[in-house]
Amino acid sequence: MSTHEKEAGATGRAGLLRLLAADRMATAACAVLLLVGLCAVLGPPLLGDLAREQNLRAVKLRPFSTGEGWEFVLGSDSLGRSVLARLVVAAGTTLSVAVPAVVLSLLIGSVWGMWAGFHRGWRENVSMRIADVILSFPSLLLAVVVLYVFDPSIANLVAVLAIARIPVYLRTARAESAELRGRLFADAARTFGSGNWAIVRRHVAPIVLPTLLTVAAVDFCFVMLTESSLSFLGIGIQPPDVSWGLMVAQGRAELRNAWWTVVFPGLAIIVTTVAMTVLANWARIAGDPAQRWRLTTPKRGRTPRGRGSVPDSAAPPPGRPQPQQTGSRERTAKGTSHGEAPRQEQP
Amino acid sequence: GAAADAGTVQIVLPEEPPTLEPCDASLTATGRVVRSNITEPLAERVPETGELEPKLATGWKRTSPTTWRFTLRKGVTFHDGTAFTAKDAAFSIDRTLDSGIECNVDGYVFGDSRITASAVDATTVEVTSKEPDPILPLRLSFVEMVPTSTDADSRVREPVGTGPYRIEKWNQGINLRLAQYGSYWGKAPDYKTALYTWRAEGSVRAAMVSSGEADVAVGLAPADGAGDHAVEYPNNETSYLRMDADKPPLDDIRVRKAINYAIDKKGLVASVFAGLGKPAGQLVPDGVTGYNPDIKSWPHDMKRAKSLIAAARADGVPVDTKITIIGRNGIYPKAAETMEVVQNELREAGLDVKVKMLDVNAWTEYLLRPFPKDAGPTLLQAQHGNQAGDAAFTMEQIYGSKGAQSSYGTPGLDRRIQRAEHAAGRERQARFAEALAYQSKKVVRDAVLAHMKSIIALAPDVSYKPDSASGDEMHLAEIHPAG
Amino acid sequence: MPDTADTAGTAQTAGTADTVGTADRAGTATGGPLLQARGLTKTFRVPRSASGSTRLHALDGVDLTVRRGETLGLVGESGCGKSTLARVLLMLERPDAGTLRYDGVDPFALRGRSLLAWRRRVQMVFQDPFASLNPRMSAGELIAEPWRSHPDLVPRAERERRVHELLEKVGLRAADARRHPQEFSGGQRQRIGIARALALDPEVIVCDEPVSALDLSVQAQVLNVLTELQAELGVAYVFISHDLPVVRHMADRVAVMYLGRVVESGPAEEVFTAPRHPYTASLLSAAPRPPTAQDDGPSRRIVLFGEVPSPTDPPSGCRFRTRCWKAEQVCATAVPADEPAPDGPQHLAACHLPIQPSDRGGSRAAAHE
Amino acid sequence: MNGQATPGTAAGNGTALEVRDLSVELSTPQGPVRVVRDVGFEVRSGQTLALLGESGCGKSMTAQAVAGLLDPVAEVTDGQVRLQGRDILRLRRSDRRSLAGPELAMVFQDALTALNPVYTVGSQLAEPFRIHERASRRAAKEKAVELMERVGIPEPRLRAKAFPHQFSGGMRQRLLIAMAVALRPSVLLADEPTTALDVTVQAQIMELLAELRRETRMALVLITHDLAVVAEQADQVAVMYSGTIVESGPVAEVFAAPRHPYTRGLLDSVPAGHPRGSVLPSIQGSPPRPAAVPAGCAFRARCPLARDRCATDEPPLTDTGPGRASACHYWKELADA
Amino acid sequence: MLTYLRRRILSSAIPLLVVVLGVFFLARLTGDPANLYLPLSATQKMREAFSAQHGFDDPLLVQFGDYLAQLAHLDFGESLRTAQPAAEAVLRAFPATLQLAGVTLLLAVAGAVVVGSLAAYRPNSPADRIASFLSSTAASTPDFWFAIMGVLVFAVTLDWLPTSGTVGSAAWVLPVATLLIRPFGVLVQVVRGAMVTALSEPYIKVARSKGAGERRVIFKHALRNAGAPTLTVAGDLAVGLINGAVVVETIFGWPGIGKLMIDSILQRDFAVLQAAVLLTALTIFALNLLIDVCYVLLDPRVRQGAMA
Ligand SMILES: Nc1ncnc2c1ncn2[C@@H]1O[C@H](COP(=O)(O)OP(=O)(O)OP(=O)(O)O)[C@@H](O)[C@H]1O
Ligand SMILES: Nc1ncnc2c1ncn2[C@@H]1O[C@H](COP(=O)(O)OP(=O)(O)OP(=O)(O)O)[C@@H](O)[C@H]1O
Ligand SMILES: [Mg+2]
Ligand SMILES: [Mg+2]
Repeated sequence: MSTHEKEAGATGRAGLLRLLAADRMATAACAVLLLVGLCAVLGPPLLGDLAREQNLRAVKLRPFSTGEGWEFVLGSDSLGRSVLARLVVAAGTTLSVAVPAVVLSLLIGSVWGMWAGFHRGWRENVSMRIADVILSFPSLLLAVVVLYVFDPSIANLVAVLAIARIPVYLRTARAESAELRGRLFADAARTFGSGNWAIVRRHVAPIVLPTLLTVAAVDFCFVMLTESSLSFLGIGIQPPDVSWGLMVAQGRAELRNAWWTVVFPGLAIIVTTVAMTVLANWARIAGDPAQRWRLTTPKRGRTPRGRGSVPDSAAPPPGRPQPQQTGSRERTAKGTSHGEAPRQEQP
Repeated sequence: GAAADAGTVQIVLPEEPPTLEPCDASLTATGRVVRSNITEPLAERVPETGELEPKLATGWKRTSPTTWRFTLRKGVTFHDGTAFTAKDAAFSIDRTLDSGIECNVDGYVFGDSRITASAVDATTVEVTSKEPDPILPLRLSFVEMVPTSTDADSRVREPVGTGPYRIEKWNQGINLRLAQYGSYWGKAPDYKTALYTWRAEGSVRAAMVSSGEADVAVGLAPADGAGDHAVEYPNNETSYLRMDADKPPLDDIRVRKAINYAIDKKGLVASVFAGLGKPAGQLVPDGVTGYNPDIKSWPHDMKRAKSLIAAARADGVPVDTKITIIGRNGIYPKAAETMEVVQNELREAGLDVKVKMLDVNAWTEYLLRPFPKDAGPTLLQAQHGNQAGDAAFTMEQIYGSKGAQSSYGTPGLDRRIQRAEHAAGRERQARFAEALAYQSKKVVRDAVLAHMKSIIALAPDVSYKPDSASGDEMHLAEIHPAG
Repeated sequence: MPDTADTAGTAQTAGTADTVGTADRAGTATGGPLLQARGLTKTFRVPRSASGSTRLHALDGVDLTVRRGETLGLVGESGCGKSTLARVLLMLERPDAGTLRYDGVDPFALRGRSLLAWRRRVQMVFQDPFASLNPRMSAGELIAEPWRSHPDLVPRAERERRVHELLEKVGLRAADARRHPQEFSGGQRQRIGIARALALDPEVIVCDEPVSALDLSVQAQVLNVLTELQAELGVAYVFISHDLPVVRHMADRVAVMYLGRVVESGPAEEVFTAPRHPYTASLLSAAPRPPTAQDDGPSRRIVLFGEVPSPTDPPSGCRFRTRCWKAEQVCATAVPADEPAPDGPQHLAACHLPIQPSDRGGSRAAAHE
Repeated sequence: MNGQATPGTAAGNGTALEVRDLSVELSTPQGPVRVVRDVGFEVRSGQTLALLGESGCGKSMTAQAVAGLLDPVAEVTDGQVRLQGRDILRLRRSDRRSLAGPELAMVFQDALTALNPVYTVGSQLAEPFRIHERASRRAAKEKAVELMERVGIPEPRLRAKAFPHQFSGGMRQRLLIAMAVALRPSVLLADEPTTALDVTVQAQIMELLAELRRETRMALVLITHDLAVVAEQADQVAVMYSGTIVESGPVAEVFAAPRHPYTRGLLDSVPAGHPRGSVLPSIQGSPPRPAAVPAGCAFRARCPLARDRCATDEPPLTDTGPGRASACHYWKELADA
Repeated sequence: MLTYLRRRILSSAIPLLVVVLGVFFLARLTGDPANLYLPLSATQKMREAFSAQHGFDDPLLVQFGDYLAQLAHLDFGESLRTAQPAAEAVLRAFPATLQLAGVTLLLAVAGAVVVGSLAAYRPNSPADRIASFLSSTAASTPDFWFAIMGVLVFAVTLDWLPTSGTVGSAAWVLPVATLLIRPFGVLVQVVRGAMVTALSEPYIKVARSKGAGERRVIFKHALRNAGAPTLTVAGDLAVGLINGAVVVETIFGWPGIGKLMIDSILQRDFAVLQAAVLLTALTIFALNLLIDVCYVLLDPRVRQGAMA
């Protein structure tokens, strides 16, 4: 009884934390993201001035050289600013662009996609063609238009980035929801009189979103790099504000003689993205009760042998989804997930 | 590099010439391939001396205030075998200045001046301008000679010229090969062929020289890592910040002066430009007619800057108004960083400054009249290159109160410019120098930063001495195998 | 809420096996059948088949009556349209033709509130306990899900208690509310499905093969739950299964389907002991003898030859004729009408050449080779 | 189940498959779990052994262990599997692979997903010939068509070009059987071949298997939880509970007089034979999770006969008569009842 | 199938028109090209002449009408920058992009199939974990880093490869490698996921029970079933490649459509931009169609749905 009480408790917040702690990679990823978040929040007020402080007499200090003070452990850039401080401060700007952009495109794309996939028919067709249009439209043109027609600002930058990425989520969400709408549990919900949106919210979204989350994780990196290339047009981040993408792009010329001005921000992008990917994959598994067991690491001696009536039933083999025939020309649900999509036999 | 042995010099450019149309030769990308390699003008300016030297004309004479007469070289043939005559010369001038093809050179060197050319005899051309023009031959040195068979109504991509090289093959997007023209009138250059390629990334251009894939790489920045192959040369360009001197607080000369004092030009050149440049006090470099050796770069004096601003503030000048630096990415290496440095210094001096880095076209909106409305007081990051070597090409445009790139002018300055433009010879030099001095003392519309330098990378087996014109024209004939 | 309680009350008085057994066909005992379907037809668009047809006839003029508190067994082989019929009864599919009356009301005409109210009265237990429960939701959430669409039915504060009640009613424990479907065995999941169907206090539950995914000992548990609930709450069941002993155990009346049509219907005992349609007879004979069964059916097996015809190109006349050992000319030309059996007016068979009680022995011999 | 009682008569007497002390462990997050515990049985050529037991008791695991087709998470930890006297668990992988098909074949539980959806059934049926007989594509196809005809698929030549989803469940199951018997194996393991199907199709399939068995003297291990099928088809029965065999013997005898309370419970819960609508006897509770099998008798928590001893001593499978065995301390009470 | 194709092609016509329309009008919102094409000191008269010459002085709708009329005659206008027919520039650049994209995609898919399959073969094994980690790192590596480092290491320091250019097969190595890295990383993850799923399907066991060797099991039985998700993602990646590999084209001097498109946006070279977008949009639409057809070829179950 108590064992299963414990397991049931795994859905609670404490349980999730325990699950997280059990997966070393996910814990590390979480720590990385927490650190990034902390930098984003505390960085600008604490290190903002340091990050802007130029010293034209101490430019391009090598990293890890001692005697320059802690702020120069990662070296200094071509204006003699602390790379470390800039890295920390840039986290805030980076996140303030990338997170809204990714979240917006994720939200709009997934809601739209789920709606389109759920209703099928013309709504689906029109949506897919719109996605095609956006995909084949150069997003740079959009950026330039924004620059000319509107005020260049972070909000507009976010809008441009978000619009350009909507199709990715739209297509995935549509494919998944087209498949899910035919599932028996959606039918079951109909027999209670649930409306379409209620079904999408309760049954489609919780299954589609984790997959989209893994897509979003990889997209994060894409958005960060695109952001930097757009700042060259003059929309978005402007000096002395700084983002990782901008640091990477500006330092690009320095790769030969001051590698640290490029490599560290680049690493920041990679590490953050990888952490997000790892965490998204973890969340996908943790959010799926059928997969959750994978996350509990083996703990010897936990099996309560000899205990009387262990009420837990042997979990029967999982229901095998029947090949979907209707509408199967649509891309498979798992299709667009950029991560693993294990649907294995499991106890 | 294995390249030179085969009689080919390989040159890597930052971009492909959009066209080789000779009348667009004032476009850097076109000019540095075309000028004096494929086509030639009547006369050519020597960058070191500033003198005009005969090219396809052997001599010229001012026959009236508005008329010049050019005597043409004999025995010159075009690449198609036809002889170069006065008809061709007159045709070329008309085609450039008076046809529907919107020649870039037209706007660039001639502006509003209307000019007609006619062949007097086979070797004499007479050129008439509406207004007296003392530097007409200099202007004409930008007109490349093409045969009359050239299409007069539309641009040609691959011109026929008289130069030492003719176009052998242009694989668009990939490379451009020039071959020696056997019947060239002058001395045959060393290399049989020249192969141009283009790479947008500076570090790749530098790497190509390092790895022996190219003999000459153009337009490098210090960070591109050309190492031992790097050769620095002053490129005729001067970087400056243009101030909106009619908008508060920039309408107060104390603020403008403060800005000049606040910017540490020496430090900027030493660190951001990596020594590639020379702190400057005026828009034209040495060698240009009108250059004033007495104008020195403003000293870095933060205390003065602060006190000037304090004084202005005391007089009710709204020095707290937000000033926007309009920057242009890539205008010179580390453009954004430069503006960050400036911003930093101006803030220290007590001004509220923000930076906006734009792309070329958006930036051009701020550069040229009519300026965007509601922009507030701006400082425009700009750079000026005087290819022609005469301050006339600078002053009117940039400092005249109606100049296309001018944000502000004074009647006093206008008058001085006018007078200088009509003068010739020494007087011309003196008057322009005076106008420049007046600008820098009384008007202070700019914060001039530095006379810029550029880097060219040369493989060990070629020798070439870049000069101030090398950024805009690169004479293949001046490239020689080393040793 | 009060309205549901009322109907449930009426059902209770009417819903005993005895009354149903003797009640006449029109169901006059309680003033009309609870659910009545007439001529339900449903076709699906499918890829062009060999013969060029693009319509699959899943249901073809199905008549059905369910009375309060009774269990109607529905049997037939795979693909004959049982699930489709169930889905039509639940308004998950709209029939192409035919009428459906629920207490005299056509549910397809309902909109808005009245539709929502109707949804409460009819519920379904799905064939597949794996696919019909959203794996992301816990048992408690699953059972409470109907109330999210009918928030007035059970006050929010009451819900947890009510979930526990329902869980216990179907033989699970209150603590199970926090577990997820995959932590349950198939039988337990099916019970969650049943509890969920009960959450809205329905009058009819359509059970689509509720036990076919289960093994014997669990099957017995689930069947027991269903029987108890009927006795307790008076719900009526439409009990779909291809397992004849199970249907026989559960149903008051049975209807046998073949290729989208009901070929035989009547009181369970009559149909099972004296099948009149050859298909019913073959179905009964094909079932393996359970080890403990009394020997009351035909002892020799009728093995049908040939495949079930495709529902895209159903045979003309009697649908069963292609596999029927008794088929004659007339079977190909005329669609047989429902004929009552001589000994039971409620026992109907749609056959031109129904099996007479006398010729049962002979037909078996003929059928076997 | 003669072999169980009198070992040694094996090979000569046509024993096709003999399994001894087979144990299978699953590696799970909670550590290794034994899902099959010391299972042993024997089948003779031409005979049918039914492996009976409820869902999750380890029937499929046993069969897959015998066939060498366990998932990577599972592993045979102990025991022998003798095919025609050869212990195949000790063979090299490639040798073992060469037996798969011609000697030992398996029909899988789930006909709907056991065929590869993206290849024609013809090519899938031809695969055994391609692999083992190195037949040409054409020849293998030809044989595949013959096979399809053999298992009663109309118009086999045409249907060979069709894909699995174009077949009904019954037909797919027949295709799977055809594939398994393609090379006339001496032993066929059939894992719930008819559970997914309805009675008429089930009857057809059972008929087919019986025919094959008669013709090729194939030994059949039939896994099922359907008592009726066992009663009709099998010669011997072995009842599994929670990973181990709890009772075995000739079908008729076991069904007539079960000697294990679990068998007894199963037989009781068949609806037929109980009055309509009556409460069916059922075994209370559910089997223990494989990861938490209690000490002593695994069935004890649900057993009407359970006493103290059951909590401590695990009852071994002991002979209870000629060819019969039971793993209950108190089997005698049942036998006497 | 044919009706399906016809319907798809027809239904793509309107979006294509939308793209053309959108690019046309949006491009014209981005400022006056005269600033870029005339010298800084150009006079107002010259500006007017410029506008008149290129038809920019007409009302927008008239301009669009003219453009459509031109299009109907397959005239895509003339480049402002090079004074060449826009179609010529675009058609010159496009094959270069297609070749590069094709080779890259081929390698990425092939590589990802091998690596992803092997990783999926033993899920959670050390090899799998390493593959997963490396692939997600690869998927988030800034490509120009990789490019410039590649040039420095392989061309300058080691002198194994040319720095850039398009001449000779060695010149392909660095551009392809740069372009490959992200798609490869993404695809490995997708293939791995799909293969884990496919390898756990019952038909895999059936294949083994027939005596099939592991290679046959993985690459014949499982792989094709893992095809659909791989195809979807590969398709999305291909769209990105068709839209141009700007970084690679810029750094390695690869004369492709991506840089052409960016340049034409930055240079307000409307005709070239329009032609380039039209061509890439056409290609993308065709690609999507091709992918749908591939689904059908890959999975017969889809065939049925597609033709219904
Ligand atoms: N949505 C659909 N589209 C096309 N055909 C369908 C659809 N739903 C059902 N069918 C077909 O209708 C027929 C009847 O199907 P139905 O599911 O009602 O059968 P069933 O009697 O419930 O079978 P089973 O015992 O296998 O559950 C079958 O041939 C099936 O293939
Ligand atoms: N891949 C797996 N990973 C973990 N546990 C598994 C796996 N496969 C099976 N099991 C567990 O092993 C036990 C035995 O499973 P097995 O498939 O042999 O049962 P079975 O008797 O065949 O059941 P059924 O009648 O449902 O087919 C079950 O408890 C099952 O949950
Ligand atoms: Mg059904
Ligand atoms: Mg099994």
